[in-house]
Amino acid sequence: MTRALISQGPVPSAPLPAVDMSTTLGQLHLPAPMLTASGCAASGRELDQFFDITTIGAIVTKSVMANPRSGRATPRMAETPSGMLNSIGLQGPGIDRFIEHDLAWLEERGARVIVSIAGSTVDEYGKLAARLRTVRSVAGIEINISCPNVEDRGQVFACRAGSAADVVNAVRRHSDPRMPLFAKLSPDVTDIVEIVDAVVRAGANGVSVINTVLGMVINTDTMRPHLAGITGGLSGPAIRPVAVRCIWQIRQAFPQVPIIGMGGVRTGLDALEFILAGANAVSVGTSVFHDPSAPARIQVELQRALGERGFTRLADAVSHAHRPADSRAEFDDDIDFISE
Amino acid sequence: MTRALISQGPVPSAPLPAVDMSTTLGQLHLPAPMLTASGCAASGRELDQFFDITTIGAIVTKSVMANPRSGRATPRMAETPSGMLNSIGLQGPGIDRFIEHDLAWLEERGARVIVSIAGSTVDEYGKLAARLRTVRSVAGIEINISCPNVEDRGQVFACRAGSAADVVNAVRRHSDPRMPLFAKLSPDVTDIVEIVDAVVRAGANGVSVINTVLGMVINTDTMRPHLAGITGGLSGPAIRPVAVRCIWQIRQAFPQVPIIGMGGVRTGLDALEFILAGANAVSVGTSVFHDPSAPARIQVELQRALGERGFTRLADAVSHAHRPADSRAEFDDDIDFISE
Amino acid sequence: MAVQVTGQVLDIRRAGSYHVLSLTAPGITELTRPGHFVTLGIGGEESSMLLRRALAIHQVQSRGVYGGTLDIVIGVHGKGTQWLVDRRRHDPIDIVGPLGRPYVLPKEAVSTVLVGGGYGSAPLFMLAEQLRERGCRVDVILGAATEERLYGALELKRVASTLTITTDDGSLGQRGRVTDVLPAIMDASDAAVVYACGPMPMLQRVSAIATSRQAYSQCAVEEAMACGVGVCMTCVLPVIGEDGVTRMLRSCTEGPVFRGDRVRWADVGTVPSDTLGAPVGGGH
Amino acid sequence: MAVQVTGQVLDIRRAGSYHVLSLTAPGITELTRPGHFVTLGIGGEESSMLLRRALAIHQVQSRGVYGGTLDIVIGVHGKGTQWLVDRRRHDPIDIVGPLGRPYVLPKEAVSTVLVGGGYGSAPLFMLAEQLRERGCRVDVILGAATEERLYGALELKRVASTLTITTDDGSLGQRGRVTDVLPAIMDASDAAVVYACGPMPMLQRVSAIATSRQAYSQCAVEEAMACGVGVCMTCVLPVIGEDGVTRMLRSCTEGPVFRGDRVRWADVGTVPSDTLGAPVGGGH
Ligand SMILES: Cc1cc2nc3c(=O)[nH]c(=O)nc-3n(C[C@H](O)[C@H](O)[C@H](O)COP(=O)(O)OP(=O)(O)OC[C@H]3O[C@@H](n4cnc5c(N)ncnc54)[C@H](O)[C@@H]3O)c2cc1C
Ligand SMILES: Cc1cc2nc3c(=O)[nH]c(=O)nc-3n(C[C@H](O)[C@H](O)[C@H](O)COP(=O)(O)OP(=O)(O)OC[C@H]3O[C@@H](n4cnc5c(N)ncnc54)[C@H](O)[C@@H]3O)c2cc1C
Ligand SMILES: Cc1cc2nc3c(=O)[nH]c(=O)nc-3n(C[C@H](O)[C@H](O)[C@H](O)COP(=O)(O)O)c2cc1C
Ligand SMILES: Cc1cc2nc3c(=O)[nH]c(=O)nc-3n(C[C@H](O)[C@H](O)[C@H](O)COP(=O)(O)O)c2cc1C
Ligand code: FES
Ligand code: FES
Repeated sequence: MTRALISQGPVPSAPLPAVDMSTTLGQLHLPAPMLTASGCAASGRELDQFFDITTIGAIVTKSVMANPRSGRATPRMAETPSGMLNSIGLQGPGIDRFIEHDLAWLEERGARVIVSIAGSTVDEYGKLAARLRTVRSVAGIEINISCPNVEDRGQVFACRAGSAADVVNAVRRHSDPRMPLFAKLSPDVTDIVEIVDAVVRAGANGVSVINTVLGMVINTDTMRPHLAGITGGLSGPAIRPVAVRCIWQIRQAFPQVPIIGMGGVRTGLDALEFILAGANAVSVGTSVFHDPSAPARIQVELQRALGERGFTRLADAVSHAHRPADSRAEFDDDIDFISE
Repeated sequence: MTRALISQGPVPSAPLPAVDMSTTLGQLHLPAPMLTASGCAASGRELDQFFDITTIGAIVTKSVMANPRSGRATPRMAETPSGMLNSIGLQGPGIDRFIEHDLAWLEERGARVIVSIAGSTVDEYGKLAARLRTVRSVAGIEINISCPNVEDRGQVFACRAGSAADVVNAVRRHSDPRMPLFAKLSPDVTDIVEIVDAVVRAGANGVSVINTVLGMVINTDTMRPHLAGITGGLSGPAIRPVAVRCIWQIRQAFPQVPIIGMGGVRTGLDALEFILAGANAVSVGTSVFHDPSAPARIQVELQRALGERGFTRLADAVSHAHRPADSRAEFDDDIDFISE
Repeated sequence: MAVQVTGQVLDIRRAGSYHVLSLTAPGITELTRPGHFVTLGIGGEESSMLLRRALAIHQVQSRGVYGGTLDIVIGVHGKGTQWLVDRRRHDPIDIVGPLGRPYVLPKEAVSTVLVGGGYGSAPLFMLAEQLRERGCRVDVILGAATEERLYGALELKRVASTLTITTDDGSLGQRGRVTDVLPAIMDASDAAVVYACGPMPMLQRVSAIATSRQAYSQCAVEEAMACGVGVCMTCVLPVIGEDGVTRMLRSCTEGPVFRGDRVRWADVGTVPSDTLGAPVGGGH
Repeated sequence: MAVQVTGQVLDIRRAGSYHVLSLTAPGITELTRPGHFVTLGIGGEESSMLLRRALAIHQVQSRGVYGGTLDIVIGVHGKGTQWLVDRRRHDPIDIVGPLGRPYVLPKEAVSTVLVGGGYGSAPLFMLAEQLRERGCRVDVILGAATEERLYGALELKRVASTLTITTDDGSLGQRGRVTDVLPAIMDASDAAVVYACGPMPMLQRVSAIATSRQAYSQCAVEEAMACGVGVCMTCVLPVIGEDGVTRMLRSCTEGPVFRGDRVRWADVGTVPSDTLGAPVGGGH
């Protein structure tokens, strides 16, 4: 029964162990590892009533496009087992109003901000980057390349190494050279390592994985697709093993590339799993809908979990699951066998 | 509370509506649409104590290889939110003992059988097909191409159109020309329609979708991958929206290709969802572990759901969600608005 | 301002085909105004149901030993509402609220008509009381498919100037719909505002009737919500702004109560082509 | 032969750090033999926990008003066992059983030693009774980390010829491990069979001690199981067959009770290279 209290917010029950929670994503240094996932926190304002948004690593804002955008028709979501589908269609105010309204508020509030951008053409991405160049308060840019390319039969940029690289290239060219850029990748590809290779070569400083998995629900009453957009993106704990696998594969192939991990993180142990697999920072998306204080709560739970495992620095836990096997320590024949 | 009784087995509470449940998969006619998913029912014997295995469409047997195979080390599984990961490594007795022991029993028992085969080389698939040519009781062959190709750096056959087609080609050449062949596809590809195109051209009579989604779990106690095999296959309701999407995409592209659908089916309404999306038959995998009578129970629930929706033939419901929009019937302004 | 608290089930009782759930909700009740809603976490920690369920706040008691309690009226719809009505006394429930924009109350003591469809009567109780406190005339119309799907007629009768009931099957009150009787009731009291809560098609007609009589309408809509707090953009519908521009507004934060004449009822479920940022050509 | 039934919680009570759950289980109890186990569905219909949990059958009562009831002893391990111990009287639970191969009983009235680690004592009660009925001498050794992790010492004392207790911390009985006392107890009774249930390392040593004394050992193992009925191949361990060939055997259907001298204890968790069909070179 008392276990349900875990969702009560970030109030720790015992003193928190001293753990240096700061993290480094290439040139970007953050005092804490938890971020909001793009599209699951708007621009942070609504969540600020549930937890102090300056205590987490950064707010990653909803992907913004060049112009205002209505998004898709409803229904835009469906609940699925341990997950949900969404098909929002990138509703948003457009970059100008976003800067004036949302970014200004975030700056005043003192939150660190990673701005997520999205485009329908390579050119649009470039323009967005150029526009953001004038704004001081941007700590980093997340390039959401899981968008249909209107110039290529709606092919999603993230699904081909070439188009993914084109987008990153355009953003790199129009951004301040010191601006940290993270390419946000789709798991719906045959070989995610190949895509990472392409975006890193094109100038991404790191990657964000994973975006949603393409899914669909048929409404058994209307006997038609439930979402107005027909297909949608699957998110939530259901896809967590897919996210962990992607992070692991990328870390195996690229020991140094900064990784922002996301996909179904709900608890501090989930976040730890991502960090052990190779994530340098962890975003919380769908779990915010379940528990609006999730990012702050998870950050506290993570700190506790790290302390319990003897870590004094979060950075030491990053990629720890890749360490070489040490059979002696783990298969010790002399362990206390009646531990039950 | 009484809802929990749903898992009590296939005993119907009210008389079943009369629905012709037979289905057609190319040349293969089955009296009923529910199958067991390969690897989740062994060869049917163990489940026969929970339901009469001759009442469902067919038993799809665990993928068999040419030689006996030990499978991987343990742990071979991890529970995940609304799903599980497995990494069995195709443990099995080899084709000879399988024919003598398992197929013989199934034949005597009077069950319809689809034999799933797996190989490490294109040649192995061909040999398996040739060996099965001598066996009378095989109603169809499911070609599990989600196996690493030892001749191509462990690349999974199903992940490239070329290697997928090579396997199907080999099986086609060595099989009786009338033997129905189903290529079992992996969802872990950028474009599943391209793979379907390749396997159908290579001689598959239909496709089975989906095999498991590649995933991973890190054990936060040992801080290492939980599975001995490191990565594993994600199955269960968590992946259902991915399965529905794959079936939908394939049916959109190929109005006639027979589809065996699977991935997280737990109830009759789930099965209906697959059928509406385009599946001609539906396999039940992981749900069997939750409820060993699931295939028969779901078949009864499906029949009831079809009857409630006015269907007298299952065949009429196949692909029904693709029917052209009929706005009048659905957005009738004159509906009874206080229906609550 | 909304808060997140762990409440406790105080009581759960049947009322016709509905259930009334009483919860402790310290910190929420004090802030509640008529038309606010809460979202409840469903199924416990290991639930496969990730999304919270939105429910209108029916009544609040701010004082007492429990330091603030609230009632909600639940019509079982699917597995989440089923789980809620299966709760027992003392079970914990995670509550977020109060959420949304409440009903706007008139500054003057005008005549009002309140229209509730099914469990849509739930938020009208607090509203009726507060309107009466302001000296407003309050005529209430409740409608449902059948008698047992009416909620709270007796209690509302006490606070209302008149209560009119309609049922589709005539099992109680007048056979027909709330909108059959609304025009006459509005005319009789010369109503200036109509407050409504119920299914979308009802709201659409109520709003049209009010507008045709130069009255305001305040309609509480019910759109599927993933977050309930304004961060996900799932709960939108096309609404015309003061500037005459149609936007897809979030019903969780910019609603659930909207001015009826602003909502493009006929276009709900679509993105009208003149919406700000609407897809051009092939769509998004 | 196993069946699937919906049982009901009759009672749930604490015993040290364990919980004893009594369930109605019509149709299962009649078939149960010592060493059998059941699997229970967890979390209800909308649970995110898909897999059933395996639990040894502790006691069965075949007659009585409930038409067959069974007891299981639960040590809370994670979220599934936590859910089980949170059940209340009359809650339904989906049960499959009896499953697995039970302990093999000796044909003659030989001396036996029963060794239980922690909740591993649970299946030994029925076993002890049936061995006594056959005229066997039954010496029992129970061990645990600490006193409260011992289960059922008092009850077992009644049926055992001798009962020896060890705890790692010396809080009850002898400080140390069951295997510290096993040799002397075997020697005293000239034991022909050792029956054991407990953690893998304990089973490994019990088996080695028994073998070194030319006694049989019957060990109930605990491997993670996805299906519990033999269809998934997750629960395997390397076991040497009568033909001398090592195979990966399913502990749910070919176990959970194995002859201790057949199990390759040191290799559990691996596939020894001489296993039938073991990977050659790069692995599977
Ligand atoms: C602002 C608001 C106030 C509401 N007030 C009440 C109330 O006072 N009493 C009451 O009984 N119900 C009310 N509802 C409707 C209630 O939220 C749904 O009946 C409930 O979410 C259904 O959940 P379920 O799990 O039972 O159904 P399912 O169909 O299994 O739910 C699946 C998903 O769809 C969503 N969903 C399904 N139907 C609706 C719906 N009608 N509205 C919104 N989301 C839906 C669910 O939230 C869930 O995410 C209100 C809804 C909103 C938006
Ligand atoms: C044949 C057999 C008999 C058993 N008898 C008993 C008994 O009498 N009393 C008792 O308390 N426990 C018994 N266990 C262990 C019991 O099954 C686990 O403690 C339980 O499955 C843990 O579930 P959880 O959700 O609490 O833990 P979690 O760690 O959350 O479980 C996650 C997954 O791992 C599996 N798992 C975790 N630990 C074990 C384990 N030790 N053995 C098998 N599967 C595990 C779970 O079944 C589940 O699928 C037995 C196990 C087996 C195989
Ligand atoms: C409602 C919703 C909206 C989303 N919008 C965006 C978006 O605008 N840009 C983006 O890059 N990702 C978006 N995502 C994806 C999330 O940022 C995240 O990658 C994904 O949901 C997996 O994480 P989660 O399981 O924690 O939600 C959205 C996800 C959801 C559920
Ligand atoms: C334990 C386990 C073993 C499996 N073994 C096989 C196999 O041998 N061959 C195969 O084609 N698919 C195998 N699968 C995949 C299933 O047949 C099925 O495609 C997948 O699990 C999705 O369906 P489900 O969610 O209903 O389980 C296995 C799945 C599981 C869980
Ligand atoms: S429900 Fe998320 S924005 Fe309204
Ligand atoms: S648990 Fe499935 S075969 Fe043993």
